[in-house]
Amino acid sequence: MLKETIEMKAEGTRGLQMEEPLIFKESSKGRPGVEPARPGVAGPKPEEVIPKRFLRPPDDAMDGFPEVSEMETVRHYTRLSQWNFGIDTGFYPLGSCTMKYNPKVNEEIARLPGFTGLHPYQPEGLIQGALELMYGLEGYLSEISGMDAVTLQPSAGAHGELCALLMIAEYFREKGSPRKKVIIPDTAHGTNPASAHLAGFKVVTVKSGKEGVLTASAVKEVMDDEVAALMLTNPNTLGLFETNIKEITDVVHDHGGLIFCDGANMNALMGIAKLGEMGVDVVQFNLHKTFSTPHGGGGPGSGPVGVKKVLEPYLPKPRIKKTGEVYSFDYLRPRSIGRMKAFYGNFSIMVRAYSYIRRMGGEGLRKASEAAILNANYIKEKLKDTFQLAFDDRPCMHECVFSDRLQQEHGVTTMDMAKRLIDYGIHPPTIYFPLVVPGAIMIEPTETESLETIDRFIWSMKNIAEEARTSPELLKNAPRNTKVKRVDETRAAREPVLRWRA
Amino acid sequence: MLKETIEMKAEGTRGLQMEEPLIFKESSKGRPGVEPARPGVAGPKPEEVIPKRFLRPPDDAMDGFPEVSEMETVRHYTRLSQWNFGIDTGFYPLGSCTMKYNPKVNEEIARLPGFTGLHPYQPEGLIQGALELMYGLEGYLSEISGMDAVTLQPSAGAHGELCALLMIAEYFREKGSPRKKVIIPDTAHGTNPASAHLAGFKVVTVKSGKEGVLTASAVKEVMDDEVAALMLTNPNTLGLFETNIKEITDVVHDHGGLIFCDGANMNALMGIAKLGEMGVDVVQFNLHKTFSTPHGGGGPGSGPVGVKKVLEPYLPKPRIKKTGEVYSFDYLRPRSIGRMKAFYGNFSIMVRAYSYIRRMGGEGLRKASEAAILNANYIKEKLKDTFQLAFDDRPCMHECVFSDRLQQEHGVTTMDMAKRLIDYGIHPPTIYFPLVVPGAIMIEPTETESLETIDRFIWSMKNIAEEARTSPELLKNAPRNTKVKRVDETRAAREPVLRWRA
Amino acid sequence: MPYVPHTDRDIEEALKVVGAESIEELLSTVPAALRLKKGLDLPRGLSEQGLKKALKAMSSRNSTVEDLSSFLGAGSYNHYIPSTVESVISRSEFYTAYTPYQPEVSQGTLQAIFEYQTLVCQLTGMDVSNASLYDGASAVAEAVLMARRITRRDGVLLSSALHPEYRETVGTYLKGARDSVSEVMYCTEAGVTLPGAVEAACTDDTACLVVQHPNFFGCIEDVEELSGVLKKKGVILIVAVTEPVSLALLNPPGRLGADIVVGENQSFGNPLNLGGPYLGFMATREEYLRQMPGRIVGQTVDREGRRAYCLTFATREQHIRRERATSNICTNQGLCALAAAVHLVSLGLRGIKKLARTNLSRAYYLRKKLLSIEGVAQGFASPVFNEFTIRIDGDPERVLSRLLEKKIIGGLALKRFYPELKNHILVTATEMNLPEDIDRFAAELRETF
Amino acid sequence: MPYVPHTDRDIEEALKVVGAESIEELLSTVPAALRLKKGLDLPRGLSEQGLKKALKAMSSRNSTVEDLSSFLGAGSYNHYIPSTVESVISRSEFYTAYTPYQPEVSQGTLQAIFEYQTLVCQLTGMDVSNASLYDGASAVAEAVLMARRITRRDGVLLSSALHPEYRETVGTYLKGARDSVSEVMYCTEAGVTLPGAVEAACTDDTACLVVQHPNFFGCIEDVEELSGVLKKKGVILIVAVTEPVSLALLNPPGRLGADIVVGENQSFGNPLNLGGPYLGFMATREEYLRQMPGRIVGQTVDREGRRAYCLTFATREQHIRRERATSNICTNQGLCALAAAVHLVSLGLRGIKKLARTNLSRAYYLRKKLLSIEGVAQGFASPVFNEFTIRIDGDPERVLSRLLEKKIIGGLALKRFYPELKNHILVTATEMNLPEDIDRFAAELRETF
Ligand SMILES: Cc1ncc(COP(=O)(O)O)c(C=O)c1O
Ligand SMILES: Cc1ncc(COP(=O)(O)O)c(C=O)c1O
Repeated sequence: MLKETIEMKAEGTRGLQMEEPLIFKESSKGRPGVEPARPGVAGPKPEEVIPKRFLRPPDDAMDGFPEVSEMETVRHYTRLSQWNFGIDTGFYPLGSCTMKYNPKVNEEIARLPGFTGLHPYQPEGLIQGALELMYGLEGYLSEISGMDAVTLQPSAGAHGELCALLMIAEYFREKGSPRKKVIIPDTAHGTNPASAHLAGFKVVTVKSGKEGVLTASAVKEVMDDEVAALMLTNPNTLGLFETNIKEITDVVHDHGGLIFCDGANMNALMGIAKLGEMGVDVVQFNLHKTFSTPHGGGGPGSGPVGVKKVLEPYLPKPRIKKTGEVYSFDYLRPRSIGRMKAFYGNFSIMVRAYSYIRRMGGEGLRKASEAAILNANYIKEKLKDTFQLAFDDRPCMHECVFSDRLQQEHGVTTMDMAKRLIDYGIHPPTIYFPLVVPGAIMIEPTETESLETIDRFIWSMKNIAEEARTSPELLKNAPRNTKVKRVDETRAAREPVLRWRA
Repeated sequence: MLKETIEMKAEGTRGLQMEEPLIFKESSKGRPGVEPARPGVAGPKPEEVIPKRFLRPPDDAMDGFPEVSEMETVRHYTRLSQWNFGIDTGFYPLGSCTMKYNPKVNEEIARLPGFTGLHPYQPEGLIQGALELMYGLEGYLSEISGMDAVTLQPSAGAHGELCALLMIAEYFREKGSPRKKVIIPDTAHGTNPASAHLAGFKVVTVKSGKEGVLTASAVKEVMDDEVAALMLTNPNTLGLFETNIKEITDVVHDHGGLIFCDGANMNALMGIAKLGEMGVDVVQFNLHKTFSTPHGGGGPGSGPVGVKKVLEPYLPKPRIKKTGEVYSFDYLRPRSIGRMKAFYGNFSIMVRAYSYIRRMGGEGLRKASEAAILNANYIKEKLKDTFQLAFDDRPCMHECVFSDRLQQEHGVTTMDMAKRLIDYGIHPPTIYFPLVVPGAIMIEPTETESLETIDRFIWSMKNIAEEARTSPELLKNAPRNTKVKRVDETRAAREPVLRWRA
Repeated sequence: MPYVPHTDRDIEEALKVVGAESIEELLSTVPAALRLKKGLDLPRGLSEQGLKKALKAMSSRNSTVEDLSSFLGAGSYNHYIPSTVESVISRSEFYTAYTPYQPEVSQGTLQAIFEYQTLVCQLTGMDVSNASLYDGASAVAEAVLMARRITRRDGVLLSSALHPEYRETVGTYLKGARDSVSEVMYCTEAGVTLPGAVEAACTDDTACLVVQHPNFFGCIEDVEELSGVLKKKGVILIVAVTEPVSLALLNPPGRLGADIVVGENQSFGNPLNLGGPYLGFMATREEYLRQMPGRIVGQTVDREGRRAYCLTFATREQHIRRERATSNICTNQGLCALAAAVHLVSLGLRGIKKLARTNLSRAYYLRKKLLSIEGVAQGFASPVFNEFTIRIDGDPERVLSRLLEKKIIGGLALKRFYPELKNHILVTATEMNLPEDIDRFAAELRETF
Repeated sequence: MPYVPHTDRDIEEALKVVGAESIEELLSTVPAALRLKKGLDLPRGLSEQGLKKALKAMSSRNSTVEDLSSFLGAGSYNHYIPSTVESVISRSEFYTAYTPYQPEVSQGTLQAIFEYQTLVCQLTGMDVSNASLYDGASAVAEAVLMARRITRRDGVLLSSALHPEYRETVGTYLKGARDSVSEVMYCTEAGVTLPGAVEAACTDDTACLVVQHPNFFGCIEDVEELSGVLKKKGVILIVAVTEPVSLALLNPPGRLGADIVVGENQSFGNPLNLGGPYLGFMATREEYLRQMPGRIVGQTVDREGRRAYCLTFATREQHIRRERATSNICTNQGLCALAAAVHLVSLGLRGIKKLARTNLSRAYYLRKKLLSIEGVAQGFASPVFNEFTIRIDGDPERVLSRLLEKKIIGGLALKRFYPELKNHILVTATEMNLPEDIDRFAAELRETF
């Protein structure tokens, strides 16, 4: 009866965290799970209608497909969940990721049957509410960013980047003068060059200036008529507003190039400034950052793209059209780049973002950006004597970046400090990004955190800096209260075990 | 800015369990939560229509009523939840409580707007579905128990007991010969005598025999014409079927007395035997045990009462009536005891129980009882050489009871072993009940646990018995991985702190 | 079988262990004559999909307060429940746990109840609260029993403006002592309980008076004056509250001399659910603590001195004291109390006050609109919170069914409970009754005349 | 403001700390000319109650597949989702976490993905799987790019029985190399991709063939034979699966010679949601692992030797390799993959096979019923799984709108994507199409002629 696979150990719990094997190891032959409905019709058996060689053998165990009871399923995942840290668990200042509160009401709304139960090929007359929502969201995003038109199709930020670059490529191709290069600052997120490459461009890197921002002259140096676009991020990944943006976009436009802005950092700008007024031609939004939709442990997100008129013809199809009071899909878009995926995008994520915007209103969005900026500056101010600021001390936008320079003399790295922070009940910031800052510690508090929480974070960071001086082994051995101790990532790559095998 | 109340400690986590103060200590003056809708009408201010002396002073802080943000609320309760052990966390063999799997689908069904959004005073024509469900559930419970009629009104088991006893009292009063006494076995649950007392009866205790079950002769000894009823539990709290039940009920009936059965242990009987055929006149059901509705950390439950014809006139009102295809409430019940509460009972719990029965069907219910019995016997068999069985070794029904006799020689008690079990990731069984067993360990596995889980439990129990011999301090110091160590319950009663004060 | 994990092989192996040939053999202690010969006569089991479909269909044979425009209250209130509530109470660590008997693995439930108890004290202005009782009606019955224990007197006075079903419940609980219960008639003019009438009704054997506040007609009672009358006679004042949202606005009963404050907390966090599960609350003065029924959570420490919580004062309870317990209650309404606490915390101080003001504003706005209709007159003269009575020319049932045709539930005809109030309708407005719904109600009511 | 906890006092104190008079002052790095002078032109913020009401109203301006009787499939399938799924994915530890960059506090997500990867391998018969891609269409595009990297060839062959929107997506991804993509026409008789036609289309520069299985017409392709043809030419066989329920029944592509199996896993655990979020899956042979795009979770140990999981092979990814990465994907469809895994685990081996059989049975039953109607003929001759085509006398649009009047969505008129199939309708039946719905569909369709 006893399965050897069950580890019998006294240490069943760690806190209330249970040990839990792989689901495949909990399997028991013949054990029923949630059994589906019976056919209930006089239909054939598979063997009667499909040639045998197309079928799995009748008793095929599917390489050890699990067989567990409904309760075992629920317990398995409940226990797994308890090894995780989410926004609802505690402070999550993961820079660039905008880990703000995910409103519960949005989760309820996204689960309304009138939204979840829609097939993408239903006649348009049956999805007027959904189309209205999408049309409305496009309009709101246009207004927030100052762009002329928006597509909701891309599935995430990087997908939106790719979409934008494909449009840019098409724009030049259609003009009869295809361009080969894209300029990207060294501070850019990795998806930027990857997307550029995927869209067929050669990446030209431009260095950000000593102040942590791009200069028009640096851009001028690499700008030429081969350059299709400059991909910038504003505020950039150092949390700094690209002060010279107007001059920079002028340089690029003067050469007939276009400006793509990575909109992942829009949380700093809502109601404060519009990218469209800075010369940006195309931008992607991360609804799963700025607009409060949850990250889901790695998606799903949604990466709408906003464009100026000049790029509008190239937007993916279908577009959403309003004629009188009736909404419909418009497929007659001959200059469109086509589609980035099947159907229309991550609709249920749009529902959440739409709900968020409706709940906040214009004034609320501005207040959110303001509070996000205030929180980041507060952290910067209180930690700048303890940690080395990545760049000169100037007001930052929604996030701030430090390095581990001051701690390195004690043999302590950013990684150690990040792991130690876990022992304080706080999720580590983004680390080692942007790449231009050695040992970067990138802190984005977001507006939904109270000053009390932020004070606790500051206190923790200072304490850790002190520990780095006095007892660095505490940091080296961190984290110490988690389900597992520091994980051997090198071994994972060196001796790959990427699946369970029976 | 820093609140003194925030404890600054490096040990923010224990596993991923966060420290979390009382919500009142997280409060910050003026901080908005989830703000309700504005009046939106030209209605008056309170001061304009209500005399001032009836009102709180305008700036009344309500003795420190909390002021926290929405996210703080969510985090607070998320963290609290992580200090708890539920069925979804692990094995929960709490004897007498039938901690079986609470099906997720029932939770979904109970939350359907068509069930939650019904006002109790809506016209009956608007709640036909709900009435149909209640009527159906009454019928199912009658069939399962072999009773003639069922009321769904009582809120829990004890409420059902009280309801039953009030009916019994009324029955004798109406007959013109009120009776004063109720016989209760020494193994009975505490609610039995408490309910009897509340209904105005004097409790006469009868000892269960050496075999752990009642004998007709013992009952005969205390039975007389003053006795309104015998309250028995079948299977009783030792997990044993009251083998002599037929003879016992005959004795009571011969004196004109009635038989109440505590139906909390119905999980052993579904499809196996009907109380109605054993001479039982009235029984309460615990929907939150047998019928899979969750316990909610202490309710809500539901305690329907089933009766034989003789008691039917006394059932609480309203009853549910079906006339043709139309359902309605019947308030014209002149002999009814009245009502046990406002409205009709814990409807959303009934929805879950109804769903459970519909999902299982008659055959499923029997299989469930069979598996519950099999699991309990399996445990009894495998542990009987390690722990002292409470009574002679005979097949048990859905639970089995041991004592700590064999462990006491090492100075180890049931309490110690129960707490140690927590370190093994298992919820302790019911302990020190039934009172007739010194150091009772009452184990009810239920049918939803797999033999693998039960084997792990058995292994743990044996290991603990071994530890009791070899390293009793492990048990004395248990539990060691939980949020808090062993809690000082004596101090709680001696120096009562029953609320937070500003 | 759904939910039963046993494979045939499992059953075989287990039977081998217990030394039985069959499960039937394990049932040897059940006399053969009692063992069922045939299966239960129940509908065949459904797949999960089939079940959900069937129950959805059943639920759609109801019309909800969202499908309609409902102005019903009378002890069950339609309030907006913030989404935080569902997200908390659907955490299985909360809802699949038992009563927190093992404090080391129940600190979540325990701290939450401790906070709930505090919130109840803050609302009511009392010293201590229990963890919950079944509902408002049974809570009143328990309060009456408690008062009888405290005073060692028998007589129970109920204001007739106490919810009729609450009075009926008290009657049931006191079935064996029915002569000890009597009622104090409300003032037909003001719709409140008159101190004079109470004074007159008190005898030397009077244990307590129960008055609802705001009462069943929505009227605000003069708790302070009633308390003055009772104090002199050593009679316990029990204040019952069915609409606790009012407590954010009204001077709390604890500050006005109440000895026990009980009631229904459904308004916070708990949907209408056709009347249940709801949750009774009970709060009292420190001195009466040991007579209070129900679970109580206390703060203490663990072995290492950490703050910790556990159930306490168990010596009042059935599992220790058996027939000498203060009550038989065991399972109570834990999760409902959690829902109430989450709702209250979500609202916070500002929120709950705003909520109360919105309720009052809407109710008064509605009242004014209705009273401007010819054929509609004021029921009672006293100030109210969010419900009130109107008196109409003609049969309320007729008027209400006319309104129902327009998908409006216009309130509760009081003659159901008060034969003498044959033209009265009890009308409630909360934040869920939007201004446009209120206007439509008034317009349609006008039409019916 | 909703969700912003800052009180006025907080803002004051924070400004004092940062040494600014106002927030405006903090914005000094934003050139004045760029700072907005007036507020955003957006609707005024709503209370939570108001929001929910407004969005509920909006959602009710849609008709769902539950309100209607829908026989649509075509890459998006209406399956019953067990309640376990929602209960797991609504646990905030899962859904409010980021991509698991910090393995020590993400073991839950990581083990769940590791298990998901295994489940995908078990379904497809392949060696390794990634953690998810955006959707089936973009997964095919990624697979095509991967094949081009593996073979260092350019040519891409798409079966024209591959989902039209998938083909379009490939076209978009390969916009810059549009000449390298060509299509292999399906067999107009059998509705499948003919090995002969594939062989003829292959050139020395052909990198891969993409074939859908069952294909867009529901027909089962002969993967083994196609593989035989391609192996000889060193061409990568990409099998796309839009209805992975079929994989419980059909011999998995991995056993038939497929090199990459991609597709859409929406069928497991993810509602229709008007087309998203869904989740692309990708599985391949061990040897191609390093060319596979997307996140991959691997098993390893922690410092004390405990089993542990982490993201691995990051050197393929954008954040390390930047423009030399295998893909730009970052955020993928984590929670959708979790939902799929929970659904698969809930079904288990028996369950998934039963589910597949129920689908097939219902589809064939429906097909037989429809084909018995005069005016309805079989679209293609090949065996199918749960969808199939019919050819009707007359205009499909007219027939479908007649059915719609009866609240039936009878399928998808194929001329939308295949002008040559102007009388064809693609019809799907799953376990959600109950026998009585099927009978009604057939009866109503008969009526339209
Ligand atoms: C600055 C920046 N750009 C782009 C991305 C990519 O967005 P996504 O993960 O949604 O593809 C991210 C997300 O990490 C980001 O931080
Ligand atoms: C045997 C028995 N009887 C009665 C009860 C009381 O039921 P409830 O808690 O629902 O009031 C219980 C519950 O613990 C019990 O185990």
